[in-house]
Amino acid sequence: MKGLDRNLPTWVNVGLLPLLNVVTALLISAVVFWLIDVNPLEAAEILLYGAFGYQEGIGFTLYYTTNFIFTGLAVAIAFHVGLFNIGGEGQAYIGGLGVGLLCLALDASVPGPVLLLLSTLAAALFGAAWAFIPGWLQAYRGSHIVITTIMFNFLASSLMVYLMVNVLREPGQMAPQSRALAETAWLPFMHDLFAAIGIEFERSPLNISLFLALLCAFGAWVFIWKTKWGYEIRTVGSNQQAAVYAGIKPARVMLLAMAISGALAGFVGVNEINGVQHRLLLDFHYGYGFAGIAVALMGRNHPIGIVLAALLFGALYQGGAELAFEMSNVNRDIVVVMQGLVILFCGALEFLYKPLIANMFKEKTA
Amino acid sequence: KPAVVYDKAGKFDKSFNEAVFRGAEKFKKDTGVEVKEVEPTNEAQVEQGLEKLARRGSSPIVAVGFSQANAVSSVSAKYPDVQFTLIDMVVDNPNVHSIVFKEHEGSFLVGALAAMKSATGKVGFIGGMDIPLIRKFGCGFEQGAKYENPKAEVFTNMIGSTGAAFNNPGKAAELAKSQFDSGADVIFAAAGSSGSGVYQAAKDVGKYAIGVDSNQNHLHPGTMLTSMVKRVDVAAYSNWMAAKDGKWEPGVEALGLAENGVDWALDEHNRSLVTKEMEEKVNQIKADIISGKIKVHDYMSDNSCKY
Amino acid sequence: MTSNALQLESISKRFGAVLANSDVSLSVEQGTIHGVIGENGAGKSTLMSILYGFYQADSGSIKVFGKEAKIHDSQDAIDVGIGMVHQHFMLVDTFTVLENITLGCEGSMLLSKGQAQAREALSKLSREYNLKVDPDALVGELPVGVQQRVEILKALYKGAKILILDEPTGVLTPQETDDLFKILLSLKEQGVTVLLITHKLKEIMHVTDNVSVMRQGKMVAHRHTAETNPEELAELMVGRKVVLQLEKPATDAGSKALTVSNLKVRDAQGIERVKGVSFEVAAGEIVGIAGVSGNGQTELMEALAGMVSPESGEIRYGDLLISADHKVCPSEMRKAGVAHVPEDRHRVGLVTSFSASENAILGYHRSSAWNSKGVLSSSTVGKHCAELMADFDVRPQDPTLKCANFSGGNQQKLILARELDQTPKVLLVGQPTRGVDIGAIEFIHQRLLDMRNRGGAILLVSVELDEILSLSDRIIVMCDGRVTGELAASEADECTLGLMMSSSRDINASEEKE
Amino acid sequence: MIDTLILTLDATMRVSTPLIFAAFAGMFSERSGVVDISLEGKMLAAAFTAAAVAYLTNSAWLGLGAAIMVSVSLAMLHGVACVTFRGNQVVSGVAINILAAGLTMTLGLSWFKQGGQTPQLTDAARFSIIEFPGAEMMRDVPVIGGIYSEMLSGHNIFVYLAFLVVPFSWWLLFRTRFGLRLRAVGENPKAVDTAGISVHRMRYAALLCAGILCGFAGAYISSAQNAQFVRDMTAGQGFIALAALIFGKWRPLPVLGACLLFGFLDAVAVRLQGVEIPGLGKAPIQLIEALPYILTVVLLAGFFGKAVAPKAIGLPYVKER
Ligand SMILES: Nc1ncnc2c1ncn2[C@@H]1O[C@H](COP(=O)(O)OP(=O)(O)OP(=O)(O)O)[C@@H](O)[C@H]1O
Ligand SMILES: Nc1ncnc2c1ncn2[C@@H]1O[C@H](COP(=O)(O)OP(=O)(O)OP(=O)(O)O)[C@@H](O)[C@H]1O
Ligand SMILES: [Mg+2]
Ligand SMILES: [Mg+2]
Repeated sequence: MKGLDRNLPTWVNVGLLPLLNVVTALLISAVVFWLIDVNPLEAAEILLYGAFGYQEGIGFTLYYTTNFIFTGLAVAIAFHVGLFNIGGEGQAYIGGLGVGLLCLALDASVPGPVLLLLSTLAAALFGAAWAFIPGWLQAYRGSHIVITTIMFNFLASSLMVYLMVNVLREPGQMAPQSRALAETAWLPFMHDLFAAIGIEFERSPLNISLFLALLCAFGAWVFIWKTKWGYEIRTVGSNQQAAVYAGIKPARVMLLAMAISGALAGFVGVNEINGVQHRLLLDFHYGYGFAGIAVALMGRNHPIGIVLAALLFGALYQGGAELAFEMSNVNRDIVVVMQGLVILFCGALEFLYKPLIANMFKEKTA
Repeated sequence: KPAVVYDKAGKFDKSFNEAVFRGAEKFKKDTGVEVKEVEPTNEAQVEQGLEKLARRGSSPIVAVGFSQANAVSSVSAKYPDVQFTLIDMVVDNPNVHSIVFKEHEGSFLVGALAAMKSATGKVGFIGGMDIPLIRKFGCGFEQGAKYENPKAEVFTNMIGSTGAAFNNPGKAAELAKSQFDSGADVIFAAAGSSGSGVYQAAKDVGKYAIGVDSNQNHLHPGTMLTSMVKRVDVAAYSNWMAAKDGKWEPGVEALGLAENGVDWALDEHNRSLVTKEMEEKVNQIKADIISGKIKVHDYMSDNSCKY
Repeated sequence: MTSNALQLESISKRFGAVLANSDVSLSVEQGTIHGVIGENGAGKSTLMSILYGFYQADSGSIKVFGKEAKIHDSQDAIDVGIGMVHQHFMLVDTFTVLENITLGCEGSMLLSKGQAQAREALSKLSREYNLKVDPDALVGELPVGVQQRVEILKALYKGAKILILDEPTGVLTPQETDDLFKILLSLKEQGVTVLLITHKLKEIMHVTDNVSVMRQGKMVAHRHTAETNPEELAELMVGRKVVLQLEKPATDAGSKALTVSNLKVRDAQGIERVKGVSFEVAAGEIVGIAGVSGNGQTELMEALAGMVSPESGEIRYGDLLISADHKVCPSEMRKAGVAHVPEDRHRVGLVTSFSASENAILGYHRSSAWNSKGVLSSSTVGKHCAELMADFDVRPQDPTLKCANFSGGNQQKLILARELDQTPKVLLVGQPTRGVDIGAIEFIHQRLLDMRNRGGAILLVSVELDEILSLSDRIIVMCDGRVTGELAASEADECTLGLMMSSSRDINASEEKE
Repeated sequence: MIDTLILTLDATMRVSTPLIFAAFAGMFSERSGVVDISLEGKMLAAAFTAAAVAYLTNSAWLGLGAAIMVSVSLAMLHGVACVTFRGNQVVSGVAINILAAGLTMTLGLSWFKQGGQTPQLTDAARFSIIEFPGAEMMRDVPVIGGIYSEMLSGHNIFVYLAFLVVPFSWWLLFRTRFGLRLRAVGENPKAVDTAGISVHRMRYAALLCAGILCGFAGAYISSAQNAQFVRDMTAGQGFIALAALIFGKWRPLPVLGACLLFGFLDAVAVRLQGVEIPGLGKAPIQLIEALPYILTVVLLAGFFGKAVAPKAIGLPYVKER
């Protein structure tokens, strides 16, 4: 296809093309809506209102955004070292397990701030461990990381169910979930924080782990582009032979990147367990890991882009829920379709419009 | 303004969510009143849905499934004027009506019937996801079979350990075939959508299967021995009706055989499979359970199936 | 006799800002060997790619055997009888010779039928042109020379009457080169027309009938080979008289900076590439390693640079010891004052997707000069890079520009600047002027000599004998992983070196059979 | 004991069938250099289509045909994304998987109003079991009878087809012009291009084969193994097939072996459930369920020999250097 090789201005590559892709994904979603007898315009309106139209909606949107920032960053960091981590799903799950185990063990004895700090560390540690093994297998045994991380997603599921059903379940409780955590293990909700300074904000699951997510995004930016470790990660990701030449050990750097990637995904556990659910339960992680791939791709693996893409996905999730709530013939799976379309057009077909745009530029300059 | 919040399996789970859905449909048909439905996809949306409904003045709000207990307990506390009905779990708030079912009693009945029908003395149970609720079904079934035939052998299998186990008829069919191969000739499936695999397998080899939750006898007349019905639809329906008539009351309702909350299904589709003698015997057992002569152990009471 | 096999009329081709071919015309007589020469980037490969349908010319026409030909893809080229042997072989390593040759013209739907015929046709071709290959050998296991033969056979099998060879001798031993030329001559006898692209004037003089010279995308001259000489051709290529005389003041060889004893190295596939090599390099001395590429120089350099660890033997830089038991990482080497300019700059020496300034610290990125608490100061790095660029005249002088956008010569200068900036005690440098234009060659050579004159030790690996001869104080010849000769530069000439470079071939061949 | 083994092998045949179809689909695709993690999605979409169309037309064969068409369309979408537009092959695969999951549910719900399931298929709309002649009579003959009547006889047509796909694929890949070119494209696309063959066309052809085979796999799952479509009913088999493909080193016989191994494990796991393992007690279902995944990880960790992928796999072909 002509034009795919042409160099285009940065604003086209990171601005115009992704925008066109999102628009295409949404247009095709509109067709799907139309297919199931839903007026796409009406749907769009409800979706937008649900996502940004009122405080609770915004709260939910940002709450989802928090998770997507974590998993999006996770995918991006691995991507920079040249690995495809599609195990964010499992790492988030196990990260939450870390939080849960720690809090269940210590919430009676350790004061709040320390407990929260420890449980954040536990999330990172558990998530990192779950990414480390596939990372190690890739770096030292050459097993395909895409396959192993998928397998580890399944394994995380089995492990969690085993623990929840047989070990951690609250006695007498029907649902496979642990006892509620003591309030010392709760992260402050945003609406409570606002209330404390006298602003009324509707209740939503949004809690201060959003700040952790933004901090992570900033940290990831510094780490990847401003530190020697990030430099090494990018070197390994771009050219392994050059990395060896530069005295970098690719296997170690890969492990480092995978561990960080897993830790970031593990933070989903902080948002979910410390922030929202306040107990350990099944499937709190569901879907965030896979969506993280799309978030990272759309964000061009750059933290700023990831935060924006995470916001888009957060809005899609919350707006989609609103849509399903308001329109009786819209079911919740439509959101999955939209998500698939966004991944398809923003990820796999990211160059769809490049030849076209490249041609337009040629005409202009010629 | 009646409403319902399904659990994460969705309203078409071929199981109790779907039963509630049927109750809602019937209610709509009978009264012409819309029932607002919410299908959450994750934990956060459960509470979001309940709260949104409560805020908009829906009442009573039926919350389906034990996993909504936490959400119901916190939302009901915040909206004391709204009536909540929780199915499959108990929440002790003044504006909550809790409905639980004695699935073990119904399972006991079909277990006994299975043992009567079995020529080999071997019967099977196939559960969906390995969670306490499903074990409760299995435990009741086993007791019933053993009650009828102390030498009966009961095979117990679970399809899987995640929610996906309720959507895996292929695996269910394999498990069923494996049990049939080992000599079982009646299998009770408590596995949501996966159950269809078991029923199909039974039909393919000409052996018997027992349906669950709703009356599934019609699926394969001739090989569906019976169904253990759990009257969630009735419970939900009568709940909305009660509210409509101003008779809604909080409290705990435990529906067993006595209350017609669980039962076994006998209709034209399985009439030919159940002899008069068997029918009488099952009904006798039913009466004995109701009268307390037969004690059915509830798995949930001590998390084990020792009886 | 004078009919033209190929006639190109005013071909032009532009890549963005680069006019790779500008109004190029060329006639090639049937049944001759026609040489095309020119500097790097002169546009030779582009022209050939147009002929073979890889690129479309922006304008111009092509006539093959007098008939206008529209060549849109390789299939069109094959159809009009053009065959091409590429610089990088287009072979499937996991296929047999026969499968490779028949790929694209298998004869029938079923392989078995077509291949039986192909086998026959092939043995006939082999006989006619004296091209011996085992049709059932796996291509990946064949030596390069034989692989090249497979490429030629492939083209002939497809009915090529015109054969294009793009820099075919770069990877061959002198022996293999001789064989190739014999083949080319016998092809000519059979009426095949050969277009030969090469940088080596000797080869042009040796086999071609006619020669065309390209410069900066233009065809600047055509000559009958018999009526020209290397000096004239060189001048035509560069556009001015070429004088490459270096001032090389005598220095006293200082203390030993590098000692290698009985070094053996295996490559990633586990094949022994360096088979027991010993030598020394003293401070203030340039030691050149001559040899055809692929004879273990790459692996030797990698081991010396700490990129792979030796199988056995020892490497000593002053106090720093490297051996199989004592592995040393390239970063430690850099700390010990050993700098390394790798021979393959694209794959090893640079991260082409990084900016120039990021590349300017590759390998030194942990240096405290621009690190504080793990954070790299981009302003310091940028300033550093700007200095390097100014010093080495890297153009364009823009530290933020992506490395891929620098020309090969400028990339090379950037690497040299980076490595020499650390005033290393020892410099390992491979192919320092490969793909670099004449002006830059002069500059680079001068810098290397400067380092030597300051008392640095340099180990130079190059396939260009001229470069070795003009720079080195001492020359070591490597062939098949062994040192086959060592002599002072003053005693060396191309002839003796060439002999040494191929000498141990036969001995090794018999050894390997044991 | 022997009987149990025969029955387990019988189950292995059934369980391996979709794996074989899918793994060979992956073989065509990946041998041509295109990574295909969308096997799962293609199977799922095909399963849905097969059940839906079979229900509506009351013909299993029409269902199969439609399933193949849908699966092929998804394969072509994959091609457009990563052959023509050089998109990332893994991402394209992920997108197709998610899209298939969402679309089957959305359309299923809106068309059949049964919670995304298709209605139960009648026998006519389903592929039925083929009994070999004399299978009933042979049943009581020890061992051979069991093997003949249980293991070999009494499967539906797909099971036999799957075992025919293996030699056929082998023949196609290694004995025909098409196969030679396809393998070459996966190893060195430039060599193919210079030989005057279109790399893109070969890759599309390979994806076409992959689409067709995934169509079979999906149709088998919903209209032969089962008698309806249920959400997410492929349950990760596409990924297991992919693992089998890698474990089998992209070669027909070893891949068949790997599929049978995974199928056998699954069949054994079904029979292992609830069985007391000496010293361990009853193995938790979660562990048994996780076994194939654990095994995959161990196998891929190269403890049983390292797999060498086709050289050009995952790389979009750029004609210009
Ligand atoms: N695909 C391309 N895109 C942009 N520019 C190109 C491309 N191919 C070649 N060029 C430019 O065209 C010019 C001619 O390149 P070409 O490869 O034909 O040179 P050459 O004479 O074969 O050189 P060498 O001796 O190094 O092989 C070079 O300056 C190069 O920059
Ligand atoms: N595909 C391409 N796209 C853009 N620019 C290119 C391309 N290929 C080559 N160039 C540009 O062409 C110039 C020379 O490239 P070329 O590869 O011919 O270098 P060289 O000096 O011949 O080095 P080498 O030693 O690698 O042959 C560089 O400026 C490079 O950026
Ligand atoms: Mg070049
Ligand atoms: Mg060239």
